[in-house]
Amino acid sequence: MKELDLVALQEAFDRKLKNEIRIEPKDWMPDAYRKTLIRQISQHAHSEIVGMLPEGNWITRAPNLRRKAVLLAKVQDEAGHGQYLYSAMETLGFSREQSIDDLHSGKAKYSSIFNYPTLTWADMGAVGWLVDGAAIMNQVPLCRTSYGPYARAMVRVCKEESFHQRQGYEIMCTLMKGTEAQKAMAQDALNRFWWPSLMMFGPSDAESTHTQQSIDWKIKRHTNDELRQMFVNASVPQAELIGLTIPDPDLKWNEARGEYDFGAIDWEEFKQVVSGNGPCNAERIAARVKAKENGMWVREAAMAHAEKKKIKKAS
Amino acid sequence: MKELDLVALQEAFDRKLKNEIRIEPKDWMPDAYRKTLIRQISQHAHSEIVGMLPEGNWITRAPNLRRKAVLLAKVQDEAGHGQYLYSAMETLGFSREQSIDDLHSGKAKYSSIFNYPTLTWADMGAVGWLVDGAAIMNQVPLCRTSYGPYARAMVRVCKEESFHQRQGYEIMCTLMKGTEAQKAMAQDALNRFWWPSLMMFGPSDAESTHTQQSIDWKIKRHTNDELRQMFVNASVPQAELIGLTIPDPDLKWNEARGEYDFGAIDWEEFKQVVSGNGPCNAERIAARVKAKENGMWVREAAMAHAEKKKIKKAS
Amino acid sequence: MKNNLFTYTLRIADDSLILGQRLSEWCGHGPVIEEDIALTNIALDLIGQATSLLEYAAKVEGKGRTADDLAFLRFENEYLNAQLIEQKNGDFGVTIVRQWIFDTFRLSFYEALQHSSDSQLAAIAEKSLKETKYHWKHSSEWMIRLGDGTEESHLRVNEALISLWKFSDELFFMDEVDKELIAAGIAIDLETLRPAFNERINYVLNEATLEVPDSTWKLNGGRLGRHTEHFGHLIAEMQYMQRAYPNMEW
Amino acid sequence: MKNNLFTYTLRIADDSLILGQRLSEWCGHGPVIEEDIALTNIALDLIGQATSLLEYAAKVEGKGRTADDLAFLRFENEYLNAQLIEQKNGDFGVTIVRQWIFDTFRLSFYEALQHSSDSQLAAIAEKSLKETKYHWKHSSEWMIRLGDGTEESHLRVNEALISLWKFSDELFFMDEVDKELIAAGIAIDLETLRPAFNERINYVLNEATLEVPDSTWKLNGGRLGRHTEHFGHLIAEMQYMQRAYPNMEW
Repeated sequence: MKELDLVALQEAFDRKLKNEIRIEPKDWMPDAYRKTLIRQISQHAHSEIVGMLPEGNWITRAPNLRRKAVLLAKVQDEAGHGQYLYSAMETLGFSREQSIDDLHSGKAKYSSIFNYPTLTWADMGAVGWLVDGAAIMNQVPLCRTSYGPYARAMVRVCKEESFHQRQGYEIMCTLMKGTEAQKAMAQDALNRFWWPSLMMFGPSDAESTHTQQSIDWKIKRHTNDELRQMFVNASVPQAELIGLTIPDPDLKWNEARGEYDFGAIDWEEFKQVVSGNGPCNAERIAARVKAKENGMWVREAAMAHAEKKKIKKAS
Repeated sequence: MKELDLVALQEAFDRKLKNEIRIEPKDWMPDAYRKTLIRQISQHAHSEIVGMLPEGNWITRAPNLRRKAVLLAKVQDEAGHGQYLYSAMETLGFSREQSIDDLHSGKAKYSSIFNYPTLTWADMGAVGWLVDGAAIMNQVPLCRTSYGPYARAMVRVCKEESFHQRQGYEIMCTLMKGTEAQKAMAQDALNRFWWPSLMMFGPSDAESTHTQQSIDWKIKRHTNDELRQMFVNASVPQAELIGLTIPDPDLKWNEARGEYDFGAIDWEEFKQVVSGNGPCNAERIAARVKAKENGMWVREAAMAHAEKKKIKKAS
Repeated sequence: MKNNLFTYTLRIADDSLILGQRLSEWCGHGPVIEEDIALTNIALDLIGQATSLLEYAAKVEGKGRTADDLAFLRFENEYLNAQLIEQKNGDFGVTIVRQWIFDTFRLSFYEALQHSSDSQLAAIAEKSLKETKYHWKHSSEWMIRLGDGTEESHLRVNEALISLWKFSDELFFMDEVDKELIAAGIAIDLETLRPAFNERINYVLNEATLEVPDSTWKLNGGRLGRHTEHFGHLIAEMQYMQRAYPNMEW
Repeated sequence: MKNNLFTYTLRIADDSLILGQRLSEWCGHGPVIEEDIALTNIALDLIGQATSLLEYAAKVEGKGRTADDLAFLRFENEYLNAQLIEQKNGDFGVTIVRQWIFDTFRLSFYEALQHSSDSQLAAIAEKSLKETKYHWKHSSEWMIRLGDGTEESHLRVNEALISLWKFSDELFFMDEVDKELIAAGIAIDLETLRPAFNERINYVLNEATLEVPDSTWKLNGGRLGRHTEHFGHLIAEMQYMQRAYPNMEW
């Protein structure tokens, strides 16, 4: 391709971004833009798939029929989200198969929150309320992201996740209206999930290597710290409303800023969890690898059968 | 070997039997006697080993610490019995390895009672009381069996099993002194284990192919039906004493015989269970085969290490 | 009659409840994402059916128990599902065979039950029939793919079929409970379902290049509350929250 | 002090209880009969230790709870065993590595605790030390056999060691609970046990041709009641009878 053409293409791309016109799969896009999207969308897809595990862990122990059904539906939605997101990623010319292999080898990441264990029923509340809440905070702006297929997938994902977030919060409300044992269970879940939820927004802006470029490309619309602050502002009153205490002694309302100040995040823990040393990293990946290995013969059978059918039809 | 020698050897063997002198591993014995013993001892050893499974199923759910410890000790004893019995069998020139392979292939049998599931805690009572009770009835006479190593193994086995039988009965007593739910649980266990326990003595004398020869050889001392009757006579008053009802409408005291009459056994069920169609046959064998397969690398490692050590010592 | 209707409804409910529970164990561990979605969806339908049926059973019983009480607070031997239902998931082939035998039965069963003279059961059956058609299509397609797929898949699904077929006859179990209700047009005479059941079984097995296993000794007991050894472990897990934290709202 | 002694005793008790529970799962499934006997025997010793310790804890607490109440009727986050203890059995190699790390710790621990100024703890430690010596010998011998056995066994046991080593540091966890009791000569300053622990670890690993894994992020939480995901399932099974049939004698 000639130098001139490239310049023209880049200009057309930049113009679209500027005019908020979506980039579509067949459009020219810079390589780095494509790579960033592949990384981000696949990471997002993996998070949905790995995210089934901590909640899947409580379906068989859900305390009543309604909660069991709601939790099943939620985990099913997550599998669905994984499916659209892999499809969106595939429009960028990267295969689901390869992407999953990268997850299993540790090359691709997923949200670090799923490396924490779900230990009680209240964790189903905390995960829905905080983890889906943080995810929405991240994702609502993505409905306006510059890449069309990703933006459209996010519209659907966000709609379902805000439903999940409400369900999670409702679990917490029910527990806080319950017995002392239930209240303690809810508080304990918040204690364990609060800080990891704040970490979900990624490193602070000062440390974040990708943020500015992603904002320029209109892949991201807010910085990590902006989103984190929005999340804190939204969550603290929700906790207070039902009598939960945020496990942060430094948390207080800053009248001047009109926002909450909050304590320092333990970035060493974040780093360790992201790099594979969290409480459940090994188990999560092992579970996914096992699912893949145990399913190998099933996928082979499906392919072999489809092949046989095709031959039969042709003859 | 000359005809004359054989006759002399047979006479010596017969004389020992007549004078209640034990046959020992190095003594001459008829082939059929050896084969019968191998079959019987290995069947008995397999029963101990397979018998660990239905009780092992409840150790993790034992209702209190004492019962958990007692049940662990019992299952450990069973493994020990398996071990002595395999050793007794090996004195007859048949390997444990081969014998276990015969179990796994279905060629060798084990007590059909272990093909019934243990469904509640009360089954730990019923199994101890009835199954170990029936085993003792069968085995006490075997302490005087004509083959020395077998007789000596049985002395130890019987001592421990009568302890197990008392523990099982004590579980039933405790349940029958308990709540309605506990009494119902005990009665339900008796209902399920009564008839299979009667079947433990094997086919009726009319149908039994091996009994007479075994009695002549002083391997067995009583016929199947004699032992079964003794068991009924012993168990019925034990049940009555604690308020349990034997699930047999035809059961009644026969004043003339001085024994209990009891109903007809469902020999079709017996035949089906012995031939592999009981509720748990497939599972029991599968569990043992899996233990063997999963343990293969461990046994290989132990052998390889022993070999290395030997070489090191020699050098 | 009220007692019989209670028992009858529980038997149907427990099949849905326990199979829903078993399928839930697959969540996040399926062979492809599409099957994580499909199996979870079937579980969801079954838990939904169980809920309607247990609500009705609770109402019929009239002792103030709720659907949740019935689902989570019975003893082992008060659950009345067929033994097939509670068998462990095994590999995907075992899960599919278990599902398919059950779906095939359920299809005929709900087709009949939607005409029950008991309007509640009829309504539940009508709604469930729609779901069951989808379940049956799904499990049948997999039977065919696995049976007529690779050599390995054929062997595996055939082995699963052999190990589970002995539980199939129990689906047709009837006793005094059914008798009176059949006379009243409420319950289904299960014997009348055999031709349609056999036809569907044979059709799919034929496509799958599989055969009905030699029928051996038939197992049963589930409808009377007698289960297999796996069942107690399933219950311990399922009941944990209600047992450890009694009398609370969730 | 009473509260601290209660907590301290529970932490010791729960290690024995939960490991005994895990080993019980092996019953009838061991690689050779001799190991069925050995693992069951160790489980039995551990349940015995747990019983003595929980009886003492119950007495110290003085609220009328029994050892069984403590064993079977606490919530998940009231169990104070180290997370190592509750890890799943895995293959025989995982079970042995878990056991061996724990036995090595316990050996030094009981050696020290037998001189505790608390005569009950000292007596339990003295008795348990005899058992632990046997357990450690057993697990160490297997470490050596598996490490210096075949290529496969070396790989497997090494993998188990890597996956479990991250839990080893928690065995040395101390907090406010220990502080006051150490000052009173009741509890052991676990830091003083490290040299003997390390020496034994290194000795056996050397014989086993294995190495101490690179130390990574250390996990903990068990001593404060924070466990791993497996734990809830273990508890659901262990507590089943006491939860489903409350307040009964067995």
